[in-house]
Amino acid sequence: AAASLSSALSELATHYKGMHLSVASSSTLAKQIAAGAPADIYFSANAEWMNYLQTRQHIEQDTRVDLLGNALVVIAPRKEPFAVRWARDFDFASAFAGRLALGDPDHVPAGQYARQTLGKLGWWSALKNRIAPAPDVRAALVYVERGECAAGLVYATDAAQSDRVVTLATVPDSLHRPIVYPAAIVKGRANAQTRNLLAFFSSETATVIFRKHGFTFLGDQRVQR
Amino acid sequence: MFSAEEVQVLLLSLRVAFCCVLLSLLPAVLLGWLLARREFPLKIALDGLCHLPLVLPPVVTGYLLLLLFGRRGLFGPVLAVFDLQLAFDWKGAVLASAVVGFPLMLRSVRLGIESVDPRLERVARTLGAGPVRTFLTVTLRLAAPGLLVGSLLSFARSLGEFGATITFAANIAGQTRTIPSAIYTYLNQPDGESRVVGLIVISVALSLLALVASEWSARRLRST
Amino acid sequence: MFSAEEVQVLLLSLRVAFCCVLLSLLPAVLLGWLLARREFPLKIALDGLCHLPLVLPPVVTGYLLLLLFGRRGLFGPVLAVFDLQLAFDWKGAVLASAVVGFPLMLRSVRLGIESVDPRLERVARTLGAGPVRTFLTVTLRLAAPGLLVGSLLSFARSLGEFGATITFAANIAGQTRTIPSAIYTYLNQPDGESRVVGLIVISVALSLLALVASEWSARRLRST
Amino acid sequence: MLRLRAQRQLGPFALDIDIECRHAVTAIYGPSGAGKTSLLNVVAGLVQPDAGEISLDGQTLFSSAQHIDLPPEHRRIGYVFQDDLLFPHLSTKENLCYGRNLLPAAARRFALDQIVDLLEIGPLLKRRPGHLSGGERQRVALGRALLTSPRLLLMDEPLTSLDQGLKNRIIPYLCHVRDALQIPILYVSHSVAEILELTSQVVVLDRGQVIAHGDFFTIAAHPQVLPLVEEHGFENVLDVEIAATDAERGVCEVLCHGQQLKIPYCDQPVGSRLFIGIRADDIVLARQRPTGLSVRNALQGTISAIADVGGKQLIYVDVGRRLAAKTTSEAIEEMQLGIGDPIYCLVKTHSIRLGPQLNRPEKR
Amino acid sequence: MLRLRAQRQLGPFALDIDIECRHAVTAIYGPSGAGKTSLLNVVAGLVQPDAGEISLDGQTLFSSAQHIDLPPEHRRIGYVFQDDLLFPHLSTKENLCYGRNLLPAAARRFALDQIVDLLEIGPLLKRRPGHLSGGERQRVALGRALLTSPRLLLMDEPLTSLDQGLKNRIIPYLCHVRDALQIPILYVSHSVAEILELTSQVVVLDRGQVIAHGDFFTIAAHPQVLPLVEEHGFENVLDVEIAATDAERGVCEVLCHGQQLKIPYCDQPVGSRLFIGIRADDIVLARQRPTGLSVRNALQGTISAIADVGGKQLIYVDVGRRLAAKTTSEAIEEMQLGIGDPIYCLVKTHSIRLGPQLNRPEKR
Ligand SMILES: Nc1ncnc2c1ncn2[C@@H]1O[C@H](COP(=O)(O)OP(=O)(O)OP(=O)(O)O)[C@@H](O)[C@H]1O
Ligand SMILES: Nc1ncnc2c1ncn2[C@@H]1O[C@H](COP(=O)(O)OP(=O)(O)OP(=O)(O)O)[C@@H](O)[C@H]1O
Ligand SMILES: [Mg+2]
Ligand SMILES: [Mg+2]
Repeated sequence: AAASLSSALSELATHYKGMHLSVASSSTLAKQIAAGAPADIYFSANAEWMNYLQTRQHIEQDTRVDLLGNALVVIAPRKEPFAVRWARDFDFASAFAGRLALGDPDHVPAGQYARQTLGKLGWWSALKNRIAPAPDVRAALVYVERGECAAGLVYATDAAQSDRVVTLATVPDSLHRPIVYPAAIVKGRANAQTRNLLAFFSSETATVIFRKHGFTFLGDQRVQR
Repeated sequence: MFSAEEVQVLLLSLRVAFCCVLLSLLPAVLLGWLLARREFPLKIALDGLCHLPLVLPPVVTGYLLLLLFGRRGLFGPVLAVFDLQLAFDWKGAVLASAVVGFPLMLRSVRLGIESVDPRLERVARTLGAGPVRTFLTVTLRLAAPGLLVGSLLSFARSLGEFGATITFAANIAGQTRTIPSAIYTYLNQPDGESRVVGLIVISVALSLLALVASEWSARRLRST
Repeated sequence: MFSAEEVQVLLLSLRVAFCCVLLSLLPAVLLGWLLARREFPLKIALDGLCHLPLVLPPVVTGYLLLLLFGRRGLFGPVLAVFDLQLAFDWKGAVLASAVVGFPLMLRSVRLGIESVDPRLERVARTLGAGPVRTFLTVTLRLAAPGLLVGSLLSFARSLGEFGATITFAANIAGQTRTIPSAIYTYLNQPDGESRVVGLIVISVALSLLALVASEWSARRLRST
Repeated sequence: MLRLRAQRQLGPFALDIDIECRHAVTAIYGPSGAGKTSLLNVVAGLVQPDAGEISLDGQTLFSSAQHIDLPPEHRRIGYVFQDDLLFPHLSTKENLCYGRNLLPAAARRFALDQIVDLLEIGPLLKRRPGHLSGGERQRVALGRALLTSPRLLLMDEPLTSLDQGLKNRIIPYLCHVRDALQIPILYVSHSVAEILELTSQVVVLDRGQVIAHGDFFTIAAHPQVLPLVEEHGFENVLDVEIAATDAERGVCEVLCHGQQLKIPYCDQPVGSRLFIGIRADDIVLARQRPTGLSVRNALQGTISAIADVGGKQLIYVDVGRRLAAKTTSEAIEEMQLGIGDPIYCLVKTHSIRLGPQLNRPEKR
Repeated sequence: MLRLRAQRQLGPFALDIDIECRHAVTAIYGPSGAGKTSLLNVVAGLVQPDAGEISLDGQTLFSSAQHIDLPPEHRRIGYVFQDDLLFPHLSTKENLCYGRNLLPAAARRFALDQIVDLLEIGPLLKRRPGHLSGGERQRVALGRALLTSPRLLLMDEPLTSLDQGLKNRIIPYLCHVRDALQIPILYVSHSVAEILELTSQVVVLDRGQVIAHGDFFTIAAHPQVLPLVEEHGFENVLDVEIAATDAERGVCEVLCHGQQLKIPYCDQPVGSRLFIGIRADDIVLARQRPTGLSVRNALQGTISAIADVGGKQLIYVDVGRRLAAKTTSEAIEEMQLGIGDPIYCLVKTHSIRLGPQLNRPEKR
């Protein structure tokens, strides 16, 4: 499973015997699966890498499910909050000094959502040269925690983990593509056991835990492509 | 003091690091001697190949290992014959960290061998020792400080290796989760920071221990 | 042949790697000498400290650098006095890869210094050379193969360093995006693989070049 | 027997040797940089000749024609290097035993204790070379080579840093090695005294070439050998036969070209033949057989030549063999010496040096 | 003047020295492992004494009491090491110039060319030590130390691997260094011949202690010095005054306790005093002043003692100073020699060795 899911999933593991977690970035996991990793279920932090495996026929297509959702929030160091309004006329760039921490928009999904948001609001061009593109959301969070950056755009789940940042505002869903965490059974691994495990992720127990960690539960709406 | 999980991670890391040193020592000694004392065509190519894992980001090394030694990799069928599974196994973690640490080991060993006065090797020959015995009792023994440094570097690098390991051997709790992988995992957990600190303390302590051991051996080696 | 972006990445990487070697050489020489030739309390602690970046996963090193040299870091105020911004700057990339490569540099330099016959230093003293001159003209000169290897390792490590750099200096295209950061970026893009290959080829070529240069200098140094 | 024909270029220096050593000990002599060490290196197999052939007791060690090059460890040649080159990581004892331990017990011809005692290195056995003095290191290196029980010993100035006392104890042992153990030796030395205690067979090298080879006293006339001879003051050498020995008085009576001589005592049976050396300085010339003098020996002869050698007057007297006596020009004037004059050569017994034996089985 | 009082423990070995060297050259003599090199190391500042005091020409170099320890580079002491210890990374020329280049031009007392010529190392200037022979390396090391123009030279067996020819050329140069440049020398050597060409002042070490110190001929009776004296055959030493010189004939006439002697030529003014050495072997005893003999010198005296030394007969003759003459017991019987008998000691001019001068300003 993707690293950002690790805490929720390790908690789940205590409720489900025989579940082994392998934690890495979504891209690493996807490539491992492509190389024949003996994994049963791939739980990605974004749709792109799931698509990557899907087009290469490495997953059981019909088992793909967008299990979780997440939200993007604006954060600032705890003692330096500022106000944010989601409007084109708001001068976000002048609202804070220094850099804006976000996941590297070139490859980190959170960063891509952030860029979309900023673009839609027309803030991007003013901030383009002031971003601090972090290798992952965690790092972006740390930049803000440490005060290296006066503001950041990260997942709500990550922001909730830190008491050294304040969440200033949640980005409306309409400003970016939906944030989803798809899961699927790896090709050739579909059997009662794995289906059972995948089903468990939608169980009551799981939902509670996922929610506790800040995710939104998207239920079992299958995504067809 | 530590949770069972942390102890497991620690023991695995130790095992991986030890095996990593053991695995690289012999090839490093052979290649080190070859590069230090022999001239042959394509020497620079071999030399370059040995330095590759240093230049490539470890993640790339991991992918390359996956391409070579994965189940669907180039040598996958060969490994299958021996029923040897490397990828996603702790043995894979050994291989990954050995490969990544190999240039360090090799360079130190080579530096050690190069600093041995070749005249002493000739003396051993006139005393009746063949080339192999001479190599073992004179060259290697006098290059021992280099071997020691090489082993230490390789050991420490293995303790800290993450990119290639997580890519090639994955990060499966209890199976391939070494200290750095665990640190990575915990960094992604809200309550992980204290555990990260614990792990860092462990690995620093381990490497200090290794360092003390190596300094002690070096002192014994050098005592004249 | 290469895109403008790739050329930019390449030049930046080269600059970072060169500066990294330059930055670490002097401290490595001083510390190497201290560790090789002097006894002092807490020596082992200093030694251990120097090995830390090897043991710690580079990402952790990156975080630690942020703690120390970030704007709000321990030395942040000091850096501010000199108007020096390291985090999110190419200078930070230099610092990060220098720190990560430092143990390699230090160990090689130390190995080189340890292999110098101290009697030759005494000879220089009787010939009227003070300790500093002796160190420069005899010890360092005879340890030069070690320095060379250290520089090569540090250079190569810098070309391949990624975890600490990307954490400390981030991955700002045109400013702190070095070859490994670029590779990482492309690796994390589902369609990036072909661009990765090009970058790998570049860095392999670079390191081969560095290797050839170092072997050539080593040969000149050793020529007797 | 060592047969050596070898050419080898070392930078600007060309070694070009062609010798045969039939004798138990052959001394290699020559100025610094003449190629002595290079020669030994070639014999030991450490330096490969560009061309040539080396054989020892009939076994080919090297042959460029036949593409033979026996590696050093199979040549069974012991080598005492000019620099001691002890193993710095081994104790004295381990250094001594390095080669010895590689031998089957039956092939060991020296006892460790014996060598340790001879070289007086007992207290050093546990120390590493870094803690030894120069002479101590040299002795350990000597012992290390001996203990390999080689079939040929190469010794490159093995006694230079030793005091006279040690030399006096070690050289007889080398004679023992040579005679009793029948191990032939190639011996590089600048000290003629040392050389002559071991052998009279000398190879003189200069600029990589053999310029003289043979008995020290017969090649003495060679301009490069002369300075040595002069150094040692051995301008005259005679072969004599022992006629009677008197251990108590410490003298031997010998016959020298029909005339009687008394020489210092040597423990050889009557009838054995040996060389004796007399310095030109030590000969006193007399018109008549003298009386009331403490001189024991008076060889009768005739003056065959008078030469002025660098300000010194050399009088050559034929006493069955040519003897050179040194004197001042004043004495020549005063005594009115002329060619053809009958003359007595007075030599004190203790001025006569014993040289190597003639009847020793030197050929192998 | 060098004042040296030092104790130092080296493993099991204890160095404990207390000497004063007032002479231009002081030779350090002693068996292997006696502590000669350690002594030089202490003087050079390479080994710190555990306790003691060292001063040179009044300047304190080391004092444990005053906590002074001048670093080697400030002592201005040149050191020729026992192992050559050339810098392997420098060419011969660079090795030679290493110390010299650190001197201000005015302080340089040797010309590079001059040293290169003397040591015959011209063709080696561009080569690195790895490509030199043992003797070549030794010469370069010697040159390197000389070129630092030190105010004291320490030489640890500096000529061991050199041939006699080279030694004969280098030693006079060292005498020149000693006399003309007034650079004092501490000279370690096992060769008495070498020592005596430079000085008669000897410090004899054994097991780290000074067992004798002073004039070679006066300490000759010491049981540890005797073997040296014997080796050199210098049982007798006389101080004489030059009365006349004859370069053409190669002789000098000297006065020795009122009697005339002819000795080999030496280039000293009339009236200067020097030591001469005569070996007991070289003295012929005669009842009457002989005629018809080539012997130039007859010292008149009376027999003061007859001693049997290890089978050899020593006759002591008082000629104003006691001379020892060696002879056989047969000769004593035949000549009926007895104590108190008047006797002539015959010595050939060329058997007399010239020793050090007496009136040379040796004190500094
Ligand atoms: N570092 C050391 N540790 C222990 N013993 C030592 C050390 N250095 C020297 N010695 C001992 O001290 C003694 C004196 O050594 P030194 O080198 O002064 O002798 P030396 O008179 O120069 O002898 P040589 O003529 O053989 O060169 C030797 O017995 C040697 O073994
Ligand atoms: N590797 C080399 N390259 C160039 N010249 C060399 C090399 N080795 C030796 N020589 C030269 O060859 C000559 C002979 O050297 P060698 O060591 O045989 O002399 P040697 O007779 O042993 O002299 P010594 O009495 O000084 O030890 C010397 O002039 C030396 O400079
Ligand atoms: Mg030689
Ligand atoms: Mg010594």
